[in-house]
Amino acid sequence: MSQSASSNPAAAPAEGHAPHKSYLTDGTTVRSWLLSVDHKRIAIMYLVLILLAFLVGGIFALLVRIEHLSPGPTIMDAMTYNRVFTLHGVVMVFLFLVPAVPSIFGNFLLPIMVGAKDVAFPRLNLLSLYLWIFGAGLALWGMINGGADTGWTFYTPYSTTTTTTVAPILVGVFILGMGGILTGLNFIVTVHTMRAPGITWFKLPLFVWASYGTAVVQVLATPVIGLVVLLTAADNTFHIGLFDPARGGDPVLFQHLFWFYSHPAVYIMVLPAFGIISEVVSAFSRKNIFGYRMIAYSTLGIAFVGFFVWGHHMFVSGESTLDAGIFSVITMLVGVFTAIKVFNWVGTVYGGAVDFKTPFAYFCGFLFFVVFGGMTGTALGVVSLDVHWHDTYFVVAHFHFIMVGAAMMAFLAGLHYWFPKMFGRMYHEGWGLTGATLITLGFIVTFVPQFLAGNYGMPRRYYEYPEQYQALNVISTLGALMLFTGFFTILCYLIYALRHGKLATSNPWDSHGYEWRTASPPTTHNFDGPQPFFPEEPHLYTTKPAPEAQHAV
Amino acid sequence: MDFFKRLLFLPEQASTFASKVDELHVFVLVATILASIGVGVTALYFFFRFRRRERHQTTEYIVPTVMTEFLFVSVPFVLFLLWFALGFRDYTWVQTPPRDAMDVYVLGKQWMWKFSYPEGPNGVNVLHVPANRPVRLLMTSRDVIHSFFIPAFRIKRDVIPGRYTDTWFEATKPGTYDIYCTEYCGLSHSKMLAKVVVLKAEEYENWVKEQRMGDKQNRQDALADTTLVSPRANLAQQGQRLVGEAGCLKCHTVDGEQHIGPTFVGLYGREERLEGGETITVDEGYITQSMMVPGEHIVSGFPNVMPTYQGKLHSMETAAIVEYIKSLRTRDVVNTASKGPVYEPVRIQ
Amino acid sequence: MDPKDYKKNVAEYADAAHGVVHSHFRTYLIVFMALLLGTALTYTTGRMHLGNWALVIALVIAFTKGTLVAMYFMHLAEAKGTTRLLMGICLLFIAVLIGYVLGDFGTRFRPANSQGSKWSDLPASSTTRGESPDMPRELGTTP
Amino acid sequence: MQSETAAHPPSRLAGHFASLPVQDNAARLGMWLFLSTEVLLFAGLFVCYASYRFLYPETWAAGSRLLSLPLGTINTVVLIGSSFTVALAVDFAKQGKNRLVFFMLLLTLAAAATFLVIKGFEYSHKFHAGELPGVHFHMKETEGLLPGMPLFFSVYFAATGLHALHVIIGAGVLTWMALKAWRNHFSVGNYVAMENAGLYWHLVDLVWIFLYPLLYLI
Repeated sequence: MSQSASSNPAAAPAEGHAPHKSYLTDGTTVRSWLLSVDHKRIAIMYLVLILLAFLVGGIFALLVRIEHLSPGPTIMDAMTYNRVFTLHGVVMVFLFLVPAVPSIFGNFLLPIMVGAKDVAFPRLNLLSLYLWIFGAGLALWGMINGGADTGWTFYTPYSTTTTTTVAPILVGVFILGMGGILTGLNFIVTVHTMRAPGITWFKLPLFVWASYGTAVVQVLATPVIGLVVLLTAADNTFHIGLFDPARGGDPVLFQHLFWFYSHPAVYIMVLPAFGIISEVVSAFSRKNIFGYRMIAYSTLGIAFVGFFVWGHHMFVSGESTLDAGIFSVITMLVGVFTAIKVFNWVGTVYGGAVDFKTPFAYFCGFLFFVVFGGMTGTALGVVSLDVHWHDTYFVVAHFHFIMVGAAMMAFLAGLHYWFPKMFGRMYHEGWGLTGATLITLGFIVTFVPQFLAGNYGMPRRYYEYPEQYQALNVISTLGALMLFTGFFTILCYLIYALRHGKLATSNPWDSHGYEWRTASPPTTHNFDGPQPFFPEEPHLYTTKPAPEAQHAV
Repeated sequence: MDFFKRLLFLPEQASTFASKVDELHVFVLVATILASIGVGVTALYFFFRFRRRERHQTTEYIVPTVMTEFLFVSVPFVLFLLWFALGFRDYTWVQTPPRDAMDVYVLGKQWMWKFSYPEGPNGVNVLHVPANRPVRLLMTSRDVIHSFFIPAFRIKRDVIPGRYTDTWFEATKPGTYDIYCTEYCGLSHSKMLAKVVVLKAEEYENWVKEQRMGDKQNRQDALADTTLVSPRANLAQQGQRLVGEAGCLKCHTVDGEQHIGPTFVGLYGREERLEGGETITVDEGYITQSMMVPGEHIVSGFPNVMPTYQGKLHSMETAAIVEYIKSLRTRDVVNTASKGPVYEPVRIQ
Repeated sequence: MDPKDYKKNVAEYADAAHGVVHSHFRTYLIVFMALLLGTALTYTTGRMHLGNWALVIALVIAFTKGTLVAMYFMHLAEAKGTTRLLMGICLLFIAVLIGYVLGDFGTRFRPANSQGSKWSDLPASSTTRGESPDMPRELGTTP
Repeated sequence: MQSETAAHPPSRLAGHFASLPVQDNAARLGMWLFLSTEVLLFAGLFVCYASYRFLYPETWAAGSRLLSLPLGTINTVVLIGSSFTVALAVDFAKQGKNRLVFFMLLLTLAAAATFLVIKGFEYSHKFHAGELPGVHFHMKETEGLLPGMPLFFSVYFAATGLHALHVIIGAGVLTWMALKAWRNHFSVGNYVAMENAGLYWHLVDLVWIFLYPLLYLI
């Protein structure tokens, strides 16, 4: 098998040539980037675009927060506010959170981590990038020309009767979904067929497991939302009335179909984040993963069970009591799976040798937030309590804990962990820790008051709010400003590091992950010569003792 | 308990459901806070205890025992199942209104709440209820989905167009509490606020009496406004009343028999042969014309005896009668007041 | 990929290289005939007013036909476990989705279903019947 | 290993794959994953169908009687036949008989065209009868005016429309394969493109096998 690669003339140039160029310098024309099928270049293009989308979404978020400084109108009118929060949701969910980790880190690292030279279908990979651009462009065009005011959930019949431009944004979401499907499909096929000799399923890095689980969810859930947004766009444009109660349609059916995707989508956002954390905690504790198989299985468990719990978004929608009960009890399982992961991460640190670098700092924040955000999520699955919390700021705070506190923190952890691998340079550690501190504190100040406001009864998507909520909102806005400062700091020192950072060695963290066994930055074909052979586990930091001599806790 | 409620910013507790659910509320949130702090502090201790002391420090290979794995799974599982069981118990309770509950009809529309009571009064954006008596809300919407939320009662239910949802509560403390719309419903979503006024039983009776004495015209307007059936069906219902009041039924029947004039049943959409020999399809225009200028097109075989209703019916009433006749297009179209918890309009004395 | 699959593949390719390819013509013909038969059968039973059984029978026949296409035309019968698992999961998800949704409609508060439907006791409003396209929509929203 | 790679032109093996069997397996698995997304795309429509049939059984029964059963049945037979010819085309591609592949694909394309023409007749009839979805619905017959009737036609048009779109895409793919066969592209061991195109076409057929009884018969 290993010989076959070398027998292919296209795969690797003959021995004795000049040292292979890194993927960053192998071709410097714009064309060599835009038409590149190299998974690493595609990942970098995704990185730039998705961070731009994050910036747009972040500005919308800041506008929302500033508007809430006073109970009445502050800086914009109601219509603008409604558009701004919708666009914040749409941009953050569909343009940032869903594609961020899979498209950037997944694309960059997954092939390297399985010892492959590229993903299985490189051209489809490039196509998915262009689908992202096209979908995002269409959605942005819709936002500029009117802008939807429906909330990112597009609930009918509001979304089918509103006069704002919903249809282009829905079609944009559909196209983004197609791009996501292609990425997921690529990952699944890559993991199944392209693992290097020696890498069995249970020797895969946990990030690969997480990306694999995510890809499965992405491939199986996205088509349903694709159909739903198309039908809603058709309803909005041609009034076919499938979800329009005035024509006998059932708006609750829309919610069922919508959440059948959008609940698993939450796991699309957070599962890869769990994968990053597993890598980071093992590398910086310099220790084997405490319960490797439990984490791997719980990843699949979350991916699978995630498809059976969507109804917990609909407890007050007129859904039947029986359905609500079933959905509620299955929701508890997701909590169990997540708890397993958390315990195993903490267990990994036990007996380790912790190097408190920036990625690990993010892991600390992550650990608090994922437990709190996760358990409030399970709490929201408790039917009677959800009646009070549903559609209040409690829900807003909960999912921001998961989306920002967990997914975003893990994204930043991954960005810092793999920054030397991606760009071959080191960022400044002191600034890194400063950024992490700002983000963590800013996050707490922003979202803890929102929990309290929600508990106090403040509904979400309110342009004006009763005065009793003002104090909490002002604190939250201050936190948002702090968070913004944190992101700005990170952006500055990372951009600085791109040019002026210290040159990185191929493995600056002394990590045993497979991706650290290539150059930093990697060459175009990841590994020079034939497909490499990886005999040992990626998270193993000592030679594995015989089973009877293992230290078990 | 009080301390925790203040710590968690729980709103005032003013219904039986609130007192039922608040303990679980506090239990769940305190467990969440303790667990996250517990995990976090353990982790921080580990970070400190197992910090890297030298550059090439090696570590031991540590794996969980079966017992540890079992604990990892079972402890959260049992805790969450407990949450579920307690939560589901209370949920079924709040989903099943007691039989002796008093009904109030709630209509959400952009951007106001209307409340009507079977026994008479109604109100916009203010809901009056007696304390210590179960009140069932039957709710529907005129346009898009709204959600009816009283934080002090801990109840919430979506209000959906074209169908009815219900919820109930039993207020325990007289006072005034906020009602919010929590399902995003457009421009003035955040202004779709209302109040619920909880009165003592006798005060409530007085209030009802006062309302009944209120001027009839007001209530008739309210009737046209607050009706919960779709506006079209309602128009037909008004038409049904009007054909009696205006005297149409002296000459026209609604049971299919031909009388002095053509029967209304199946009239709409029918091809009619006129006196002059030509045919005409009965549509809205023709029916209206027949009311206003009856002699213009006489259906052959019927005498030209119908008086004009020009000036006697205003345009809404004409439209209502047309709608009623349209609703009689086939025999099997149901046009009677619906059974079940459909809203019956305020009775006019 | 697993070494086992790999060996199987190599064997298959070696076969192919030596021109040992088995034609499936007979199988296909039989399946084709069976599909036509199924179509005729479902046409006939569809014509006989069988009430509630009509749906069951039609679905059983459709599933049989679908299975034949998938198993023989699409070679799912010889496919790898992953592929079959994938298709199984798809079917499971569809079943779960339909099951939950119908379960919701069937067991929720009856008036919370569409007016005029079998699961609601309320009569339909005229627009649901599609009576009057000229009727101004009540659902105008933005001012 | 070396011998297999030598048996095929090296250009077919992409640089990042270890060997041809791996590459073909990846293509196959990729196709099946894609098919699963298609299945779930249609699943959404089947859920809409199931929901509204559950809510309005009489309307659905009445609605299916408004469709033309003969045309639907002919279309079913046509699609099943095209599935058969595609299966044969794949079989011939496996044996490297390019002429027969081309011929079979021509038959299939003819069947696809027939299907679309018949569908077009059905649609135009529906347009005239006013049996259109949603606001455009303006049927005259009184027996059809049951609650939820516009929904039946919304589901009908959405399902058959989406399916017809797939027929068109599938026909495009098969045309491409026919061109490949014309150029003697397929050979023993090099047929995975045809196989995947065939899989897609079978899926289109599979969806119709379910749509036919659901829409036309019950």
